[in-house]
Amino acid sequence: MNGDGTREVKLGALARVEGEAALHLCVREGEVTEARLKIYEPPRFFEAFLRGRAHTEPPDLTSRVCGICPVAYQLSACRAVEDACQVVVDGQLAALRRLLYCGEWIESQTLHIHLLHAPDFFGVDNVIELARTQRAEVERGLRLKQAGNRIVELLGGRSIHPINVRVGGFHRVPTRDELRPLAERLRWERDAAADLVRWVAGFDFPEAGCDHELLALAEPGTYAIECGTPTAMTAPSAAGLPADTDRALPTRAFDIHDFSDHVVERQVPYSTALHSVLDGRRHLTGSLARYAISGRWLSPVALEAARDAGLGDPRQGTVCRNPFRSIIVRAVEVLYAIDEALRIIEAYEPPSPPAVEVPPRAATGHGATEAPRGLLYHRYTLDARGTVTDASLVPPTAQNQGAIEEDLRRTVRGRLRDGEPTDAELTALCERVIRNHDPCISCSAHFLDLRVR
Amino acid sequence: MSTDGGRRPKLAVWKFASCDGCQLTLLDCEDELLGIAEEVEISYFLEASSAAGPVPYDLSLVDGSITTRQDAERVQHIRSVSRRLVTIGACATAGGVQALRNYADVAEFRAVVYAKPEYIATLATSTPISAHVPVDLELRGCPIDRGQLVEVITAFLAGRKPDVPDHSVCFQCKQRGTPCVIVAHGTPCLGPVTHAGCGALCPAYGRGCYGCFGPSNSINFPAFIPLLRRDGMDTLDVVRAFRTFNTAAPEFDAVSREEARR
Amino acid sequence: MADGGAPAVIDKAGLDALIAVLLGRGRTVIGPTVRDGAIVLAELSGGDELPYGWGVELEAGRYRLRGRADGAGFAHSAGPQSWKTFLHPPRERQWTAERGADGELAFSEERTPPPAFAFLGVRPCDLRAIEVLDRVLTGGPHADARYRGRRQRAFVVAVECTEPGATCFCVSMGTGPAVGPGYDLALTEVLDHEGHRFLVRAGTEEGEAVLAELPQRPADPATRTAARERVAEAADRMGRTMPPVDLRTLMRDTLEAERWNDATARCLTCGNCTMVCPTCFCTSTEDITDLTGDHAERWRRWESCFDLDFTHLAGGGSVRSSPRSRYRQWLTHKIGTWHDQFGSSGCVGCGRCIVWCPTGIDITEEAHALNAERAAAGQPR
Amino acid sequence: MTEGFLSSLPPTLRGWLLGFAHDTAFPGDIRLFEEGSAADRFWLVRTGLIALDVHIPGRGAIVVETIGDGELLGWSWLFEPYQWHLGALTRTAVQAYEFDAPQVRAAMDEDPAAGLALFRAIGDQVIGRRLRSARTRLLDLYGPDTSRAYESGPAR
Amino acid sequence: MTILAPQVSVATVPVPYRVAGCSTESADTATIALEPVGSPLPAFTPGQYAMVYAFGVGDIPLSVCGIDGDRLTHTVRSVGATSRALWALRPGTKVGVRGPFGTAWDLRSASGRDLLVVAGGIGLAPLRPLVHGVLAAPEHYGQLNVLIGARTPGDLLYAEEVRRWGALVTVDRPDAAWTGDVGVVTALLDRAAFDPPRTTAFVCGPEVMIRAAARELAHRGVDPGRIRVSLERTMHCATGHCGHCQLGPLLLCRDGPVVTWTQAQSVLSVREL
Repeated sequence: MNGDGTREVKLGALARVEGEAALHLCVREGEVTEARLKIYEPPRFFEAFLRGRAHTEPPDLTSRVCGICPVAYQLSACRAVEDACQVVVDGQLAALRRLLYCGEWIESQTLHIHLLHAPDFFGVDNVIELARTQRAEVERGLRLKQAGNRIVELLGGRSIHPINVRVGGFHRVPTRDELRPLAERLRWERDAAADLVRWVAGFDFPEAGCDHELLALAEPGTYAIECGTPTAMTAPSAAGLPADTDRALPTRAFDIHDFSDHVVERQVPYSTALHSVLDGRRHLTGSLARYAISGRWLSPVALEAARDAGLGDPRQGTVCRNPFRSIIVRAVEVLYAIDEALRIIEAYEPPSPPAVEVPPRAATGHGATEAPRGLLYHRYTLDARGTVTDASLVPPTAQNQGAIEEDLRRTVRGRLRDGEPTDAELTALCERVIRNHDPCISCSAHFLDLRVR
Repeated sequence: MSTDGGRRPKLAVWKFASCDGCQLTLLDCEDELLGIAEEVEISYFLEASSAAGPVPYDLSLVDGSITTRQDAERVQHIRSVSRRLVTIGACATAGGVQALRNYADVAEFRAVVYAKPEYIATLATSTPISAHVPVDLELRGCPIDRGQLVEVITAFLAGRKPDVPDHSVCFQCKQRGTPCVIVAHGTPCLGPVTHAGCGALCPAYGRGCYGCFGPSNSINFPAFIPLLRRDGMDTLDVVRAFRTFNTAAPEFDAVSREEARR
Repeated sequence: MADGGAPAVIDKAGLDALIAVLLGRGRTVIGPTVRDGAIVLAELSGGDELPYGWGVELEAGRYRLRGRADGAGFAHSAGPQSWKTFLHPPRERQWTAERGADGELAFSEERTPPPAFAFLGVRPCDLRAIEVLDRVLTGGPHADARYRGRRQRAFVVAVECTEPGATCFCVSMGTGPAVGPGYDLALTEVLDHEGHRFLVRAGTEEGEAVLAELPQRPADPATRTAARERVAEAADRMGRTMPPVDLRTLMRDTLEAERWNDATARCLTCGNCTMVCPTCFCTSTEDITDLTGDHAERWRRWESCFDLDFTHLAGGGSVRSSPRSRYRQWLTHKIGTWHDQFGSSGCVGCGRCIVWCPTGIDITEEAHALNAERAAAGQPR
Repeated sequence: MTEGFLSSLPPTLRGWLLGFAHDTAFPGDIRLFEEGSAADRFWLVRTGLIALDVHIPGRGAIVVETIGDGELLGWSWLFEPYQWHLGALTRTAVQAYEFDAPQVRAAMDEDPAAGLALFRAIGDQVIGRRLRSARTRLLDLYGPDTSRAYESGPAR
Repeated sequence: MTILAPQVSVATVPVPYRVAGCSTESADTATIALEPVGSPLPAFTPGQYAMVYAFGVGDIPLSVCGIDGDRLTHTVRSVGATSRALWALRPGTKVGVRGPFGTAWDLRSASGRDLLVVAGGIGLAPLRPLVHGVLAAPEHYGQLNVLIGARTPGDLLYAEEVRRWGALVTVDRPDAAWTGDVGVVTALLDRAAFDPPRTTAFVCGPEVMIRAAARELAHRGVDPGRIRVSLERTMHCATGHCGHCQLGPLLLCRDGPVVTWTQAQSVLSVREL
């Protein structure tokens, strides 16, 4: 407590998030005057050095933005380059991409659930401690995570920075025989994932809501992952509803080519990450947004699990706005991704050739996919020989920063109303609030929309 | 590795500028993770734990390159509290993909990415850990190989020299039984000049190696570069091929500069 | 070698039956098949997996599959692997050790039973290569028990060479194209107006027994003649030769030759030549432990004399630190000091090292150049 | 050439010796002889630098001394079994007088006075001087213990 | 083709031995005595070596420096991970041993002849059992001369024993207490009493020292075929199958480590062979 009655909570380095960030919170007379998620991850200048590279290179290069969700980067890059070159990758090649992405979802979401988020619900520091009391659940989680990695490894060669993705498709596609053992394993893991949903549904969740617009891709008939149209759901306050309402609200969609007209990034002095806003308003991407926008397209087994877990039925217009419960939505997405992977494998016919030609073209292309932690947008401008002359990457965490800071303010304010917390309590609470959104700091630290000058 | 009084050795994992992938590799050791935690005390690993144990650490794994003045100071501290320091991955070992800044004016880079570049404090270069402190072992790869990471940890526990060969990808490619993509398909492949460790993945998927493990210990560029040209790469392609994740490795740096002068 | 009785003729269906019979006898059948743009050796489950209608175009540093109008199944030269892959695998566990709570050590030799292979399509040069490996790995004071186990159980179906590649020189090395001893069954593929068929001879009792189970007819004179002629023609179509001198002496005389510098300028020291060579046998050991440190294993894996660390001395550096010394070691060993160590040449003239060298270094060209340099320098030193 | 071995010889002896010489030149990085090989030639270096080395497996060639302008390269040719004790590698381009050792030895036998004079000159100017300097260097090398760098034992 | 077929492949799979004793020789060198836990390995002959395995670390070739029934002694200098682990062993620890491997000094062929033993540094270790053999039956041999070079007085192995042998010892670098010879080991040859044509020499030490000593001995008239030297290259398998220890025509794990100077001379004269 400072002399002027201002109380500061500074957390030097956030644990159990991917990347380097700190928290800075100022409280004065029961009011939160400042809540900053301070990202000090050193900048890596991807957009600058993408200039001058060949149009075939962004998938491999941008993969290195993030070791947690490399597939998201590779596939957003592919989509953007293919968009510029007016090439459509569809059929079994598109299905394989979705399968690969399912692998990353399973891996990344189970990583977050078990290794990063769940310890918060048990009041322990890490998964090793968690395993002392929840050994079977942790082992199940690691096995699920491994199953996700196996998908990425089979299709991509390795789980981190896969080598098999290329603009136009793949370098090599698997045979049906190669996929068969994977399917056998996934059938087991589907049951494990259903158990996972039940496990996390039993956690103790604080009451909370979030008054942000929710932004996710939408693709009619399916739970959008590797493609779709950006779609935003109105924030509750705009509809005169409380932040924790579970009602679906009106949505609006916009063309991916107009993405940078809607989502605008700005720089803040305390962070190497750029903040972005949607049509001038705070927004949130990720599991809660996807579940709100695409939930009704979940497979029956995932829908049933969601309902049993208390998330309600998205087909009836129920959404989840409690960020603490995002762990349940993630678990449902794991189950869905396994189910979806099985569906794709069962319908698989090896495409030939493994990639379509993508001749370069002087144009600007846009691409977005649903990274595990939210919408990831890429834009490239190519010259006639395919050289990249301009690049822009908008990762989910950059978009979510404003929402995270607002959640911090809201939660801390609420907590202060219930009495004076200790610094340790407050710190732990803030960390939980941040981890609710699985921020990926590495992703967020190197971007800017060039038009902001 | 003997430790005082038979206690469990203490492991620390540190991060500098990187994508997190190499430290994530430790969490990707699903089969071994809980076992590792039983044999070593994971004393410092921010990505996985909010608890930090007391110094010194028996083994420090360092992910990422040095790009800021604060990080240059931090790595000195890490060295001073670590009995063994092993760098993990191309960033920590060769500056990583962000070392592409070494070829450009960073002020310009900063201006391209950030609207208010004055907020961003960064060094003009991205440098490997070994440019700042002595390093006991450098584990290659973008990302590192899970098997090699487990080998380093188990070898450390047994007091054994880790089996991390420095030869080229070709050795592993042949052991894997993949027909050479250069010979059989005329596909440009950096395998003959690239450090093994990945298990020769790319050729097994029908693509040429793109050098993510950096240079091997025995390279003959004058004989090798003409193969790339024969198989369709022009000067710019050759420069780009060596300017990726290990661009600041001295051998790759030199050959890319030489090619760029052509 | 049993004289094998009378030769017989089988057709493609007979070959299918051969695979079925071998599988029926519990054998793992390995033979040529098309994969990854090359004719590789892989486990076969039926005759339809054989590379019928596929040939290869070979040059130094270049290998291309090409279709063959005649539908031949064995008219391709040596591929990217050899039978060494199966007899002397790239990685193998030798033993495991456990340390008990009392500190006692228990070592257990690797005792998993070796697979019973049937090798289908062993070319004469490769049959000689297997013989060379036999001498190296079982002929000295210490036999490699694992190798011997696999070798003794292997059933060998040789196929005489009727289509040498541009990189072949088995005639120079005295290893082909006609098959020598050591096979259970030997086939000669014949394609002419009388159809696609194989002349078959048995070399062992098991070979005879297997042959007896196949649909066949006695060998007719025309087929015998055609088979003989095709092999004889093959001998005349060798793409390359070795210099007609004592190669062992040549290597001894030219250890300091200038030519080594020339070859080394082109050598990537990638080790590909050693890995594809059917007789290169070098290995390294790996000692691995588990996380508890109480379980240890000894593995060995293929290694190559081109690896800088191959001659790493404890507490020092590598004996053969220069690429020149490593290339010289490989070649002088292969065709020179192999005689001193194992009583024969280590080279069988299959040409794999020429084809699969990315820069196309040609063992025969190097030997000719060394010979020329020695001749130019006058008498052997 | 004004300095060095030749200038230490009386003019007549100098002329006598140079009568057996022929000019030769080598580029840099050329091995002139190997340890253990026959010492059948020797040189008077006019310009350039030659390294005398010993080959140690695993450590490569260790240079023990260098021979430069005006110096005599090689004396093993004077004594049986006429074998080099060290190897010699040119470090720079070298110009030298080259001598055929058996021819010079025969001439020394035929003209004992000249032979003795040459022998004395080599004994004093070359062998003696190098022995003295080698002993001085030993003092440097084996002087007070220089602390060994900490062997941290990196795996590779 | 004759093939040895032991029940257990003692050439490939280690046999457990117990460290029965260990003594410090110098700062980085120790001598360990090993006794079989169960069945012993076949008998070793002086000059031969064993592959000694430190659990979980690896194995290295170590010449026997003492043979007493089934008990083997080895002197090990700590230069790498495995030698460091063996050097640091304490009594009671178990190790694995394979062997015996390689050629022996073949003392019998020197019967009735003068013997010259020339050792440099740790090269004395494999020669020690040879000297023991001679001292046990002096009547079979002529004059025995043992010449030893050590880096410093503190590096001299088996100092007590060496004094009893009456060996000539020289050091490169004396300390204040050293009153003996200073210089290289070949300088001691002048003071050794041996008749070159009647002499068999046994030489072991750093390769440079072997080359110098053998060349000098040959020059003095010792038959190169009667100069036996022990050579060193990387050995992994010890069974002639891994290829690492090749030295020209020699497969040193099998054809060595002890070879005659006739064999060694030409291969040692080629750099990086």
